[in-house]
Amino acid sequence: MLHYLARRIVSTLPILLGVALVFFLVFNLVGGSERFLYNILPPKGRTPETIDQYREAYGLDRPVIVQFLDTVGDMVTFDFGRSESTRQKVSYLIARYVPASAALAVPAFVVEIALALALAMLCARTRGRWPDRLVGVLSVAGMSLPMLALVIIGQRFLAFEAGLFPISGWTRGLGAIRYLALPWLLWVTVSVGYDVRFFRTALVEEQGKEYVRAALAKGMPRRLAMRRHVLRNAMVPILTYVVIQVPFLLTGSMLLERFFSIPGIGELLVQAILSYDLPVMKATVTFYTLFFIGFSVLTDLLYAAVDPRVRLG
Amino acid sequence: MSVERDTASAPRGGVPKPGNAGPGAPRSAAPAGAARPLPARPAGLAAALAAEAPVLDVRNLAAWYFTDEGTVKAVDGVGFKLGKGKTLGLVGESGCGKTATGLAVLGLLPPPGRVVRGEAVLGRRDLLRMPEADLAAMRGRDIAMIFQEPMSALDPLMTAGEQIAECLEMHTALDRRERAEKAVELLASVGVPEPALRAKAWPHELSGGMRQRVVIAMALACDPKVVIADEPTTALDVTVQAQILDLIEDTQERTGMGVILVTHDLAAVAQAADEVAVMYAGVLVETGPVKDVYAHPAHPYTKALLGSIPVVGQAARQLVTIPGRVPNLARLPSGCRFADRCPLAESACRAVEPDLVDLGAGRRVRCILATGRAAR
Amino acid sequence: MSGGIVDKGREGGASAARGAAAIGGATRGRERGMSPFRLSMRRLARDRSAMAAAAIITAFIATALVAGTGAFGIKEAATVFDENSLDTMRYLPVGTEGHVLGTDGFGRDVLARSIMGIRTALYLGYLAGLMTVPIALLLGAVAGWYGGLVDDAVTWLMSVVVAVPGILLIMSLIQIVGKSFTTMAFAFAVTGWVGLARVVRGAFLQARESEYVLAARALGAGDARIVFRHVLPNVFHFVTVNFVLQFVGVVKSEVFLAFVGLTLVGEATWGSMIDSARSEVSSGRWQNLIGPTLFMGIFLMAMTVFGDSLRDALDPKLKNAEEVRS
Amino acid sequence: MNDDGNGFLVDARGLEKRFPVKAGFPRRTVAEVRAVDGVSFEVRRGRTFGLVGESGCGKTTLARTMVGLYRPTAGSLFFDTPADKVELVLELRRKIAEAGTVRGPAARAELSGLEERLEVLRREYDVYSLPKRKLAARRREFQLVFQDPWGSLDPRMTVGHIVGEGLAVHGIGGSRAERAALVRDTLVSCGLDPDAIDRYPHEFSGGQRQRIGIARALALRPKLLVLDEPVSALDVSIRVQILDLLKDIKEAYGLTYVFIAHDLAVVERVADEVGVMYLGKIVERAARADLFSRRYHPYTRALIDAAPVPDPNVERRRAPVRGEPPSPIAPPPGCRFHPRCPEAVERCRLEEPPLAQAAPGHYVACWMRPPHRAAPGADRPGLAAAFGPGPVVRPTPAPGRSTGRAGGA
Repeated sequence: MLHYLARRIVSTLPILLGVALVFFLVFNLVGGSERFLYNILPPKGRTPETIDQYREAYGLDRPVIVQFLDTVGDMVTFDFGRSESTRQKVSYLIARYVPASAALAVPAFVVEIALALALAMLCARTRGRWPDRLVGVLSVAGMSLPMLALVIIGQRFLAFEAGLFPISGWTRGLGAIRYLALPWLLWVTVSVGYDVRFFRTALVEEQGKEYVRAALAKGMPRRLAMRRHVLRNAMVPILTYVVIQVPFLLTGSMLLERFFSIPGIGELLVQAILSYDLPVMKATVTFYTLFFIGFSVLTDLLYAAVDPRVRLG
Repeated sequence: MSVERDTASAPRGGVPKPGNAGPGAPRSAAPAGAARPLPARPAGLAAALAAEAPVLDVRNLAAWYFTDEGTVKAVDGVGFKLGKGKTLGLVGESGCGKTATGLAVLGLLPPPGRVVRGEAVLGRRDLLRMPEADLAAMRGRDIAMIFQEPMSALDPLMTAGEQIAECLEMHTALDRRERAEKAVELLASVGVPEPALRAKAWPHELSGGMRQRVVIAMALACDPKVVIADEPTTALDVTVQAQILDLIEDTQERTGMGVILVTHDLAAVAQAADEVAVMYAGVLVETGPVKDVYAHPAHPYTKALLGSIPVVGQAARQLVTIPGRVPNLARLPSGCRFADRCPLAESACRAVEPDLVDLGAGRRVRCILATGRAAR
Repeated sequence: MSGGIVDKGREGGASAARGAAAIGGATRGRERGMSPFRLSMRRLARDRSAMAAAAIITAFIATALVAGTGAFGIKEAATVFDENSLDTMRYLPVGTEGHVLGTDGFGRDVLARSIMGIRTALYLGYLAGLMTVPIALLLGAVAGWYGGLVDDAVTWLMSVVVAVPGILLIMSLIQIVGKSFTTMAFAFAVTGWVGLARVVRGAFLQARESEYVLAARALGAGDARIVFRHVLPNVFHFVTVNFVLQFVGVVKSEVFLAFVGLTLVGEATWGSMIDSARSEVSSGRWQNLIGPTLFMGIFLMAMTVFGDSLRDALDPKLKNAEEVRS
Repeated sequence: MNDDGNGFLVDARGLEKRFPVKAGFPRRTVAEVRAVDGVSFEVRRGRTFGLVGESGCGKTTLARTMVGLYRPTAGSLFFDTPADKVELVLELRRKIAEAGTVRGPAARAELSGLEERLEVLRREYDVYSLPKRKLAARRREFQLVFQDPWGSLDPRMTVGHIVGEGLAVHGIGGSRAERAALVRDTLVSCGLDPDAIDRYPHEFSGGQRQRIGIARALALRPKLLVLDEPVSALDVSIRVQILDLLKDIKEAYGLTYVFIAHDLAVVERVADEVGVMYLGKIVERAARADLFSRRYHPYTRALIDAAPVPDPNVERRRAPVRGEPPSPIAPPPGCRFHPRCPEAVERCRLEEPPLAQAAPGHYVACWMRPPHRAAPGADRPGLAAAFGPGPVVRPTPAPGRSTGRAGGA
């Protein structure tokens, strides 16, 4: 098991290297170019001297290889220096902003997946009848509406008009739930449609398998067969899907955090983008990438736990 | 019992439309207008003759698939009786409806297939008109199934032992440990070497023959009265086929279960079955004791089929060629379904579909040429 | 299945011919058979919700095309500031005569702008698809067909692209090249090709081992012939369905980009309209939200429904996987 | 049948095909599937060589290797090669092997000379050593018919394109119209309506699809057809049609067949010579009548005994052997059949028996059979009674096993 984990982690190294290459391309080669810096520096600072200073400050004037190794080094040590705008250490910033993001994304994501699974089970069981069709129509509708519009409408009606939730804001500790409730609700509403459709397909396909029929032939009630055989076997495609969704958590949290003034990584990234705060951008994106890769490794372990055909070691 | 009016009694139009009821419901939704054969058995002499009541009595069963391309009448009026401890060979080529018959009896026909009429009486209860929960309680305990592809019939995420134990879990009060022990016993009884070890094995770790033994152990776990074996040997090698047929025969001797051997292999039926029912394009064309039917096949299809099998050591014998192919079940020809391939067909064969006529001695045949015009 | 072909046996050929006549019925004679593609299209044509969706999509496209020519003054109403309304009448509410969906802060007609938004959506979605498909096809095909090191390299590239948050690539590309619809489409293509490429790779891997490809090889057919004659036609439906799905994704992503301030200011895009509604709803002005959301919702719903039906029609295995077992 | 005395069309020598099993990160070969493990046989012109075996014995791999779909790990396939050239090649090989043991510069020079000569011959005659273009051109001479009539036809091509593809590839038939005429001809020869040319595979039944598959191979007018289980995916009533068709076109086009099947009864009907395969090896090979009457190898015997007889009056024999064929990844040491063999002795576990001549033209790989031991019928009369009469005499049907029954229809 440990051996497998170690090997699996080693196997992510080439991918990490590739990611470093992408970052290097985006941030150093392009991000360090004259035209680019000219574009993003504040108007009054747009002199050749300030650009040179900027470059020097971030080592963008050094040989390409050194810059690349720097990028790799930054990623490995997770040390990206200080924020351009607040002069705080980036690692400190990340550490400070992670909890809010986690508080928003983790429960929302878990509820989203769980709810989607429940609905998909309902659909698979009532295939072709009205509950299935209703959920299907609602899913398509949910998928087709822009998240931003739903967020605006939700905030306006549920928070402002009805006063069910605070309009926006943040606090430390458990009190944050008050502020998170509406974003959670919106998150789940917006994303559950995709999931239901995918899960339903996976479940329906599994449902038609011969071993499900064999289980029924043993006298197993359909509900139990659904849980024990269909759901478990559908877990492999479902897990794969869940991993693929992880990078999109960033998009979701960027929008919701900004909108509801939640001090999370997404908000940090938006601010960094708007002010072209290079160290913070690098750090945030690296954080997400590492998170994603870690999650993939974890999922591989889960595969092995679910499916005996996936061999460990 | 002279003529069992099997198919002719079902009006073509009196079928519930697809879609107005879910796949689970319509088992009981046979058209009110459809005249079914009287369920009451003839009293007196006939009853005395039928000394032993059949364990499974299937009458006038019809199971259709309602597809976008049309209604596929996979099973269109099939009836047979299975005696206690007997084996009935249900033979036919692919697409003749033999598998659908087995699934319909168990209520496991996948959508868009549905049972549109008929009865399957097991222990005085009609399986086709039973609430789902009651049927579930009977499946596995009273009537079980052996599946064709042992690999796909086993859940890849569960050990062999667990899957056998599931059947016990449904129908017995045994606790987890007792079930596991019983599963090992069952594995031993189906001839799996090192059963305790194999009980912990995953399906992908087992060989084809071992898997089929596990599937059989699954079916036998609760000593069912009837086992429907759907092509249990087709996916296996010849040398392993013989082992599996041995196993089914031995088990039957031990437990006295009735077996429906669904197969395309006439040789397997010859050697393992007491009775044979030959299906063609959704209907039975000939039934009777195996020895009689094989010695003197009455239906031209049975005759041709028997003549088309190559046998080792008989290479000099000219094989019979059956021209053409099985008709499309969504667009059946009028008259006898075999007429277009039958070397003896006359114009009368294409006019009216013949009934399944009793020839005496337990034999029935659906052919006007075999029964003579007088019998109609 | 309908065969008018005489399955001639050695004996009883005549009766077999009769049989074929009876079975084949109307399809006999010297007539071309139906290709699987035509069968799919026939299935699609029979699907009522698909046809309804197709009608909506057609109507949207037609409207956008007509509006683009400047007919009915839609283009003008969508872009030209209303000098008169600049001070007092800036926002006309929904339901105003002459402006069914009201006007925005510059006196531009929201309905007209929403219609012009279709053009943007179509342009973006189409362009992104047009750029994605060749990338995905090429990389997926090469990986699946050659396997080995090539496959490893492509798989590695896919893992990297998936691991980097797409939004980063999109945003940086737009920052680098400058805001334009072409850049946006390209950015979507760069991040969006992986899904299709994976499917294509799988299809090629499978096709490489399929018996009909082996058969073509046994006949002596070369790689090019096999790929273009036998394998590519069989990934066609993945491409089509993916195109539709990506279209939906791109149109939705544009809204997000507008939110981050990366869409084209001044152009009539649904994203920028909804984004400006963000600050307007607090003062009770809903037109910029209602218009584009309605248009986008209906359009994308139609696309999704059509995409589903298309997939079912092109690949009946999915829908009727367990059909007819007897 | 018609032995025209033209000698061998196919001469396979020591064919071997192994598939690597790759796993892990980075990927490496962790095991090998020894699908075909040293198979040699010859097929006379105009004859049918039948190959029988259970699943996993390597018969499909052998078929595909024979038509050049797989590159063998070792071995040569001489196709349509004069016998003297084959002999020459074999002799050269022997000499090279001998010369390899001798040291010294002279021997080395001789060795390289021999190798050069061998290489020239191989490049000329060994199918697998042919340069790519030559191989491509020769492909039309040997064609393969697949088992699965569903998977082997491209669903998106018309029958005309499927059958005509080989013609197009090899540039046969010049114009489109000529090619179409050729395709129609071939379709008719295969018992299909020539109008099928514009139809798609999904419009045909399994039997008709198999005819299309045969037509595709036949369109190139090959000399050899390798038939990989051509009837086992078909319904019983269709099988005879296809077997008849194969017989007809064989006569009409002067074909030679390698007929692969798992069903002994079918092979007995079509083959002139039969090879029995077990786990990648041929364990018994003989003329048909010899093989079926002598049944030397215990495995052959088991296969014949296991085949059920469609006659309820014949008492079914109990399963003749235990267990199943082991995995070709890890074949057992010694004789590969020994774990299942009812006659296995110590030697079978340790030493692999060679394929040796047990009787004229009859080769067996078994320590318990001639030439290593006397035939079982000779010293064990009980067995002879149980397994049928001794050599040469054709088996007479057991009493009660009615032969002519149900014959005519």
